[in-house]
Amino acid sequence: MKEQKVKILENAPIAAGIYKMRFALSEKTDGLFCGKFVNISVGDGAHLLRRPIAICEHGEENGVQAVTICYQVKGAGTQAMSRAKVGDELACVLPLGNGFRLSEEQKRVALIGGGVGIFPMLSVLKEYAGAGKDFYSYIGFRNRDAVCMADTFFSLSARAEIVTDDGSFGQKNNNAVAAFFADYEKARPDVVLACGPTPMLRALKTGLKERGIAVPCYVSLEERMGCGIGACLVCVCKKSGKEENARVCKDGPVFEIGEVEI
Amino acid sequence: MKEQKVKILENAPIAAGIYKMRFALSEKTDGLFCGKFVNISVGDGAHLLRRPIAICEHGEENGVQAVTICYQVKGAGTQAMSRAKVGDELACVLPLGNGFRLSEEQKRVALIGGGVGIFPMLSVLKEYAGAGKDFYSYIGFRNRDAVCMADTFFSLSARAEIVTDDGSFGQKNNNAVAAFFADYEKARPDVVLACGPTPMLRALKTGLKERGIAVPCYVSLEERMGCGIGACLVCVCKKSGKEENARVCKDGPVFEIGEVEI
Amino acid sequence: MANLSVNICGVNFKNPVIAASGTFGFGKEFNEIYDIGVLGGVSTKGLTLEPRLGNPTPRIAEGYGVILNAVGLQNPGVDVFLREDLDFLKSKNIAIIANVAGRTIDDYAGICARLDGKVDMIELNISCPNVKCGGMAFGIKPESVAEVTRAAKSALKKTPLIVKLSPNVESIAANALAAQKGGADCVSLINTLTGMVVDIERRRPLIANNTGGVSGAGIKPIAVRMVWEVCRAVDIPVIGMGGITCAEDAIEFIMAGARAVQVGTANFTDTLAMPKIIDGLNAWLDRHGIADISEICGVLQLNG
Amino acid sequence: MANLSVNICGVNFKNPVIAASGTFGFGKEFNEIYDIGVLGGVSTKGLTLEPRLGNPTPRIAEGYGVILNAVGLQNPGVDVFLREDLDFLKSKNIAIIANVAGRTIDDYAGICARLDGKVDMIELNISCPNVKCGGMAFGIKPESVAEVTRAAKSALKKTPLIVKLSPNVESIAANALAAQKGGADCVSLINTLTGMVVDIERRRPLIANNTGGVSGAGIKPIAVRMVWEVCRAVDIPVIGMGGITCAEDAIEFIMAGARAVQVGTANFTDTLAMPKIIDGLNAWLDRHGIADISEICGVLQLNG
Ligand SMILES: Cc1cc2nc3c(=O)[nH]c(=O)nc-3n(C[C@H](O)[C@H](O)[C@H](O)COP(=O)(O)OP(=O)(O)OC[C@H]3O[C@@H](n4cnc5c(N)ncnc54)[C@H](O)[C@@H]3O)c2cc1C
Ligand SMILES: Cc1cc2nc3c(=O)[nH]c(=O)nc-3n(C[C@H](O)[C@H](O)[C@H](O)COP(=O)(O)OP(=O)(O)OC[C@H]3O[C@@H](n4cnc5c(N)ncnc54)[C@H](O)[C@@H]3O)c2cc1C
Ligand SMILES: Cc1cc2nc3c(=O)[nH]c(=O)nc-3n(C[C@H](O)[C@H](O)[C@H](O)COP(=O)(O)O)c2cc1C
Ligand SMILES: Cc1cc2nc3c(=O)[nH]c(=O)nc-3n(C[C@H](O)[C@H](O)[C@H](O)COP(=O)(O)O)c2cc1C
Ligand code: FES
Ligand code: FES
Repeated sequence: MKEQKVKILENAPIAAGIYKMRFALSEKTDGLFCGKFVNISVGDGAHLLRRPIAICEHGEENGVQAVTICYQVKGAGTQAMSRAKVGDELACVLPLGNGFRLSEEQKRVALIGGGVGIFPMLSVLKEYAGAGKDFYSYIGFRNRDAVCMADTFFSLSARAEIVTDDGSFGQKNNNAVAAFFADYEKARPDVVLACGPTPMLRALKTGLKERGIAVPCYVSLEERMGCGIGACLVCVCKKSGKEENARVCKDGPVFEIGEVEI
Repeated sequence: MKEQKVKILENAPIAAGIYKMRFALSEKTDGLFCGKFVNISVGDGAHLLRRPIAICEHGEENGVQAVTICYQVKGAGTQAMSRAKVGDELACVLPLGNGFRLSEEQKRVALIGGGVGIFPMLSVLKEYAGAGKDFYSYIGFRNRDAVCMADTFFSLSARAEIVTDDGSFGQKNNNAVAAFFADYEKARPDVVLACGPTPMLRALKTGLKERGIAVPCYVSLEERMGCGIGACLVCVCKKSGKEENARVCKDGPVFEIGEVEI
Repeated sequence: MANLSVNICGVNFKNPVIAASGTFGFGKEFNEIYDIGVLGGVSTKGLTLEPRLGNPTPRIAEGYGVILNAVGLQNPGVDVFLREDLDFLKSKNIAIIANVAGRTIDDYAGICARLDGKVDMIELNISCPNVKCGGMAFGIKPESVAEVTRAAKSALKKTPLIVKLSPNVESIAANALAAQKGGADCVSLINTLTGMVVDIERRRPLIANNTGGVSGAGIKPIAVRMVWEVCRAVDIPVIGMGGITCAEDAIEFIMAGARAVQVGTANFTDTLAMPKIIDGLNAWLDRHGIADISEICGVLQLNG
Repeated sequence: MANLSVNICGVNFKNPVIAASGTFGFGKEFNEIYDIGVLGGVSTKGLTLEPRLGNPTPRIAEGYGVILNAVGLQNPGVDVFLREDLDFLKSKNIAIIANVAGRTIDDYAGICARLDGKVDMIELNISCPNVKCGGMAFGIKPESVAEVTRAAKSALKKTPLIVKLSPNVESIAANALAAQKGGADCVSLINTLTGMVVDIERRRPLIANNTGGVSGAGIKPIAVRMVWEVCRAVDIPVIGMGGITCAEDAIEFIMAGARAVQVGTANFTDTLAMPKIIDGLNAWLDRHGIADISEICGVLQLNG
């Protein structure tokens, strides 16, 4: 992980309230991987805390490393980020966290994403594209206006389902977890990866338990952060059945679903 | 005076550490005049106070009012201003203060400017260009690198002298006030206008007194400001011989040299 | 359009947004920028019995997201105010709060007597050095808070009394309670926190007075916490302030229990801050389907 | 290259820049970003006798130019620290300050006894609620500051004692004096100011703990003022902190009289903040032709 200035190459809306930002790194950086995140300065003087955003895509262009993030404009910080211009520099620490790792044997991979949780799922698709995996994607949005990147999910997945809370796109009145379970017998995944709002992850945990499904399942969690690198103990979650905390920024953000309280 | 967003048309260095910024007003604004100032937001979140900067030039371009200011990068606020880009918007209140007014009878006008104090002098030249005045300009800079706008002073003045503290340009080891007095008999001004560091204004006041020169003399003062519009009593100076203060932002910044303590 | 009006001690404010003392003069200058008749009220620059010249300059400095000031109560004196400035404020049909200060208990009583019945409310600035108490401000110890409040109150027959609390204390709630016991009809808070900025080139404090009062956006979390503590401690109405720059900030104070808010430093950063806050309150309430601002006063629930 | 080293109570700091407690863990994580051996010292996360889980989340919120935290002293306990973390810090050849906290006087004495002789200095965090004193922190009243200091000091045979002062008090200078009288070898300040941020949509405080400690750039003028007051009041060395983000900020504290400084929140905003401050101190001193940082310690002159 490195502290560095990154230079914005692209920063524009891709759906209602969702921006895509691509930036060039200024230093050679190892360890970029799906499921990891960056901790990015919002670039106005008033906000001292950085915003943690998942790496959505990473690659090299003409010898320059570039990272793409997609973020929802939620509060003042992401608002300031959305005003940054191409050519502006932002301070950033990256890559952070543990990321999603697939073993050789995990061939059939279910991806469940809700809201901004779809971007870490996208990062898995991009990371393992061409690695001989079969992806089954279940992706939920609030409504039709929020839908984005659907094409990518369709083109990189063996099967992809898009649902919206209000049924304005895809299956009516459905959600990504329900879509996943409905499809479970067909997909028969070797591993399940998920990211999304806490209620969604809870429904997934309960659903797996109720159905007695023992497939390995990894989820990416969100917590408000201070340092972002594991030093300040601001971003913790409880380990299941232990009197111990885990740090979302350093021990996570990806945890085995049974390992932590959600 | 109006609170408004102004849009930057130009913002680039014109000498060592000196920037020229030109911006378009968003609302029709009356009363722009030489010697008045604008109170401009520096455009980063950390600095709550605006910076008072003299109007250096004002005019209309294709029906849009534009104002030019020239500022020295001194501290954090002017540094932030120097980073603003063409197209950026800054919040601004303008026009503020009383300004330099010349009467019909005041034909021969001496202008004495030191450091950033040259810009209000420049504003007088621009305002009254073509009004049948004869200007005698005595303009001081720190050194050769700091010299700027010399051409304008030469072309709009009947006579202009540029001096530098270190003699690297113009007359060696001289200063604007000394140059003015050395030239006094030739210039015989009807009125003297001055702006610059406090020691310069003090030397002018003492010099006039010592020489028994009774010519009307107006100086523009600087004080740290809060509101910039006369409400907070932050920016005061003492009135000479009275138990009373004047507000630099509202009663000034231009005062008759005998009226206030310098 | 929600109902924004609030009533505090029988005084009607057409909305809960009041200009904070010392940042708004007596209203004339801001009225050149917008019609100050849109405001809920104005708290005047601190008035004293005699005219005061205030501190030497520089009187202001800047921190990160905050400012410091040490104007030192420059004002024309209460009589000039009554003669030259009050009528203008009255013509604006807004609640007029006279902010007052003194060096002695008698000063406070005297100035209150002079203003009684002539303004809508009186706000006692008790952060000024108390000459009898070794220069420690009246506002530090609960005992002297109660004492100066009692003296002011006994000089007032008609006008309700606000005591403005200093944050530079052990317990602002204890001082609020002391003001209530001393007879205050209302408390307002917070006044500025004491701070210093060093000019490291000159090796001196930047402000001529050495220390100054810290205000502005950066102090808001401290102010909200104090307002919440005070609202839990007293029964009289509370007016909150400290770092408010937008409607959402004002709502934090109101949810914490403040009946109205004052806005100070934000007037410097944006001379239109207050009209924008009023519009923002209206918009926020409409968006949330709330018909009356009083419905959100004190609704804050604690976690856990 | 000026001499940046300072000696505090016999402990050598290669420069006056110390990581502030709670923002730097035990140094391992920041060492992945830069070699923390460049620092003057590290103050550890607050240690308690037993492991602690701390508060529920969210533990952090943001204001304008400031942050609030309520971590609640999560830590593995002093024994785990000694066993698993101390050696790494020792290998870095920097001054190690163990920041400690307790619920009772006995806690403080016990943990000091356990650390005596094993670290370079001990820093007493006395902002924690005092169970015997109705939940009011040890750090509020001068009497309890003196008492807890005495207890800690008497448990220490070898390691010098720093008492870390809370700013949420009537007079921080009086508390510093009480610490000195209680036997403190050094004081450090300021700890965080208490604040609250309201989530107006949920109508609840944003931080699970309701209130949190305010730190970061915006509090610097308050911290500088307090450090200056304390330096005038006590004879023991003072370590200053609160909102430092750059070398110039550190110099303000040093001119006001601080022998060294700690840097907390700035580590979040820029993980390289401390090495940059050290470089900046060097550059500033060189530019001003000053050979030794001690030449500017306490040089502040008052105006007027
Ligand atoms: C590991 C990780 C990866 C993330 N990836 C993405 C992503 O790819 N795209 C995306 O849109 N969002 C992502 N988020 C959520 C994102 O961090 C928040 O939406 C964002 O910080 C909100 O900032 P704000 O200024 O808009 O909101 P504000 O509410 O103004 O933020 C105030 C403070 O709270 C923190 N905060 C607020 N919401 C969250 C949250 N949900 N999680 C963590 N901190 C929060 C902010 O970081 C900031 O410190 C991720 C969060 C985590 C922890
Ligand atoms: C009426 C008037 C007209 C001016 N016109 C010009 C001009 O045309 N060009 C130009 O370069 N400068 C001008 N100045 C000075 C200019 O305002 C300051 O140089 C500038 O505010 C410094 O800001 P900073 O952020 O760089 O410095 P900092 O020292 O970081 O500023 C900190 C605070 O002090 C105030 N301050 C610092 N120096 C001064 C000063 N000399 N006068 C008033 N406030 C100050 C700032 O406004 C700010 O509030 C003028 C000042 C006044 C009062
Ligand atoms: C320049 C200035 C002058 C002030 N003068 C007074 C005053 O005369 N009387 C008073 O009670 N408070 C005075 N205050 C304090 C404000 O009224 C208010 O309590 C404080 O600034 C906090 O609010 P804010 O953060 O919105 O500015 C002054 C504040 C400033 C910035
Ligand atoms: C996340 C966080 C945790 C902290 N934990 C402790 C602690 O355990 N013990 C302590 O004495 N101070 C603690 N502090 C206070 C800091 O050490 C420091 O006193 C304060 O943050 C002011 O400095 P700053 O503005 O540079 O952050 C903590 C501060 C933060 C931000
Ligand atoms: S944010 Fe500091 S430990 Fe996770
Ligand atoms: S700056 Fe407020 S009166 Fe001049």
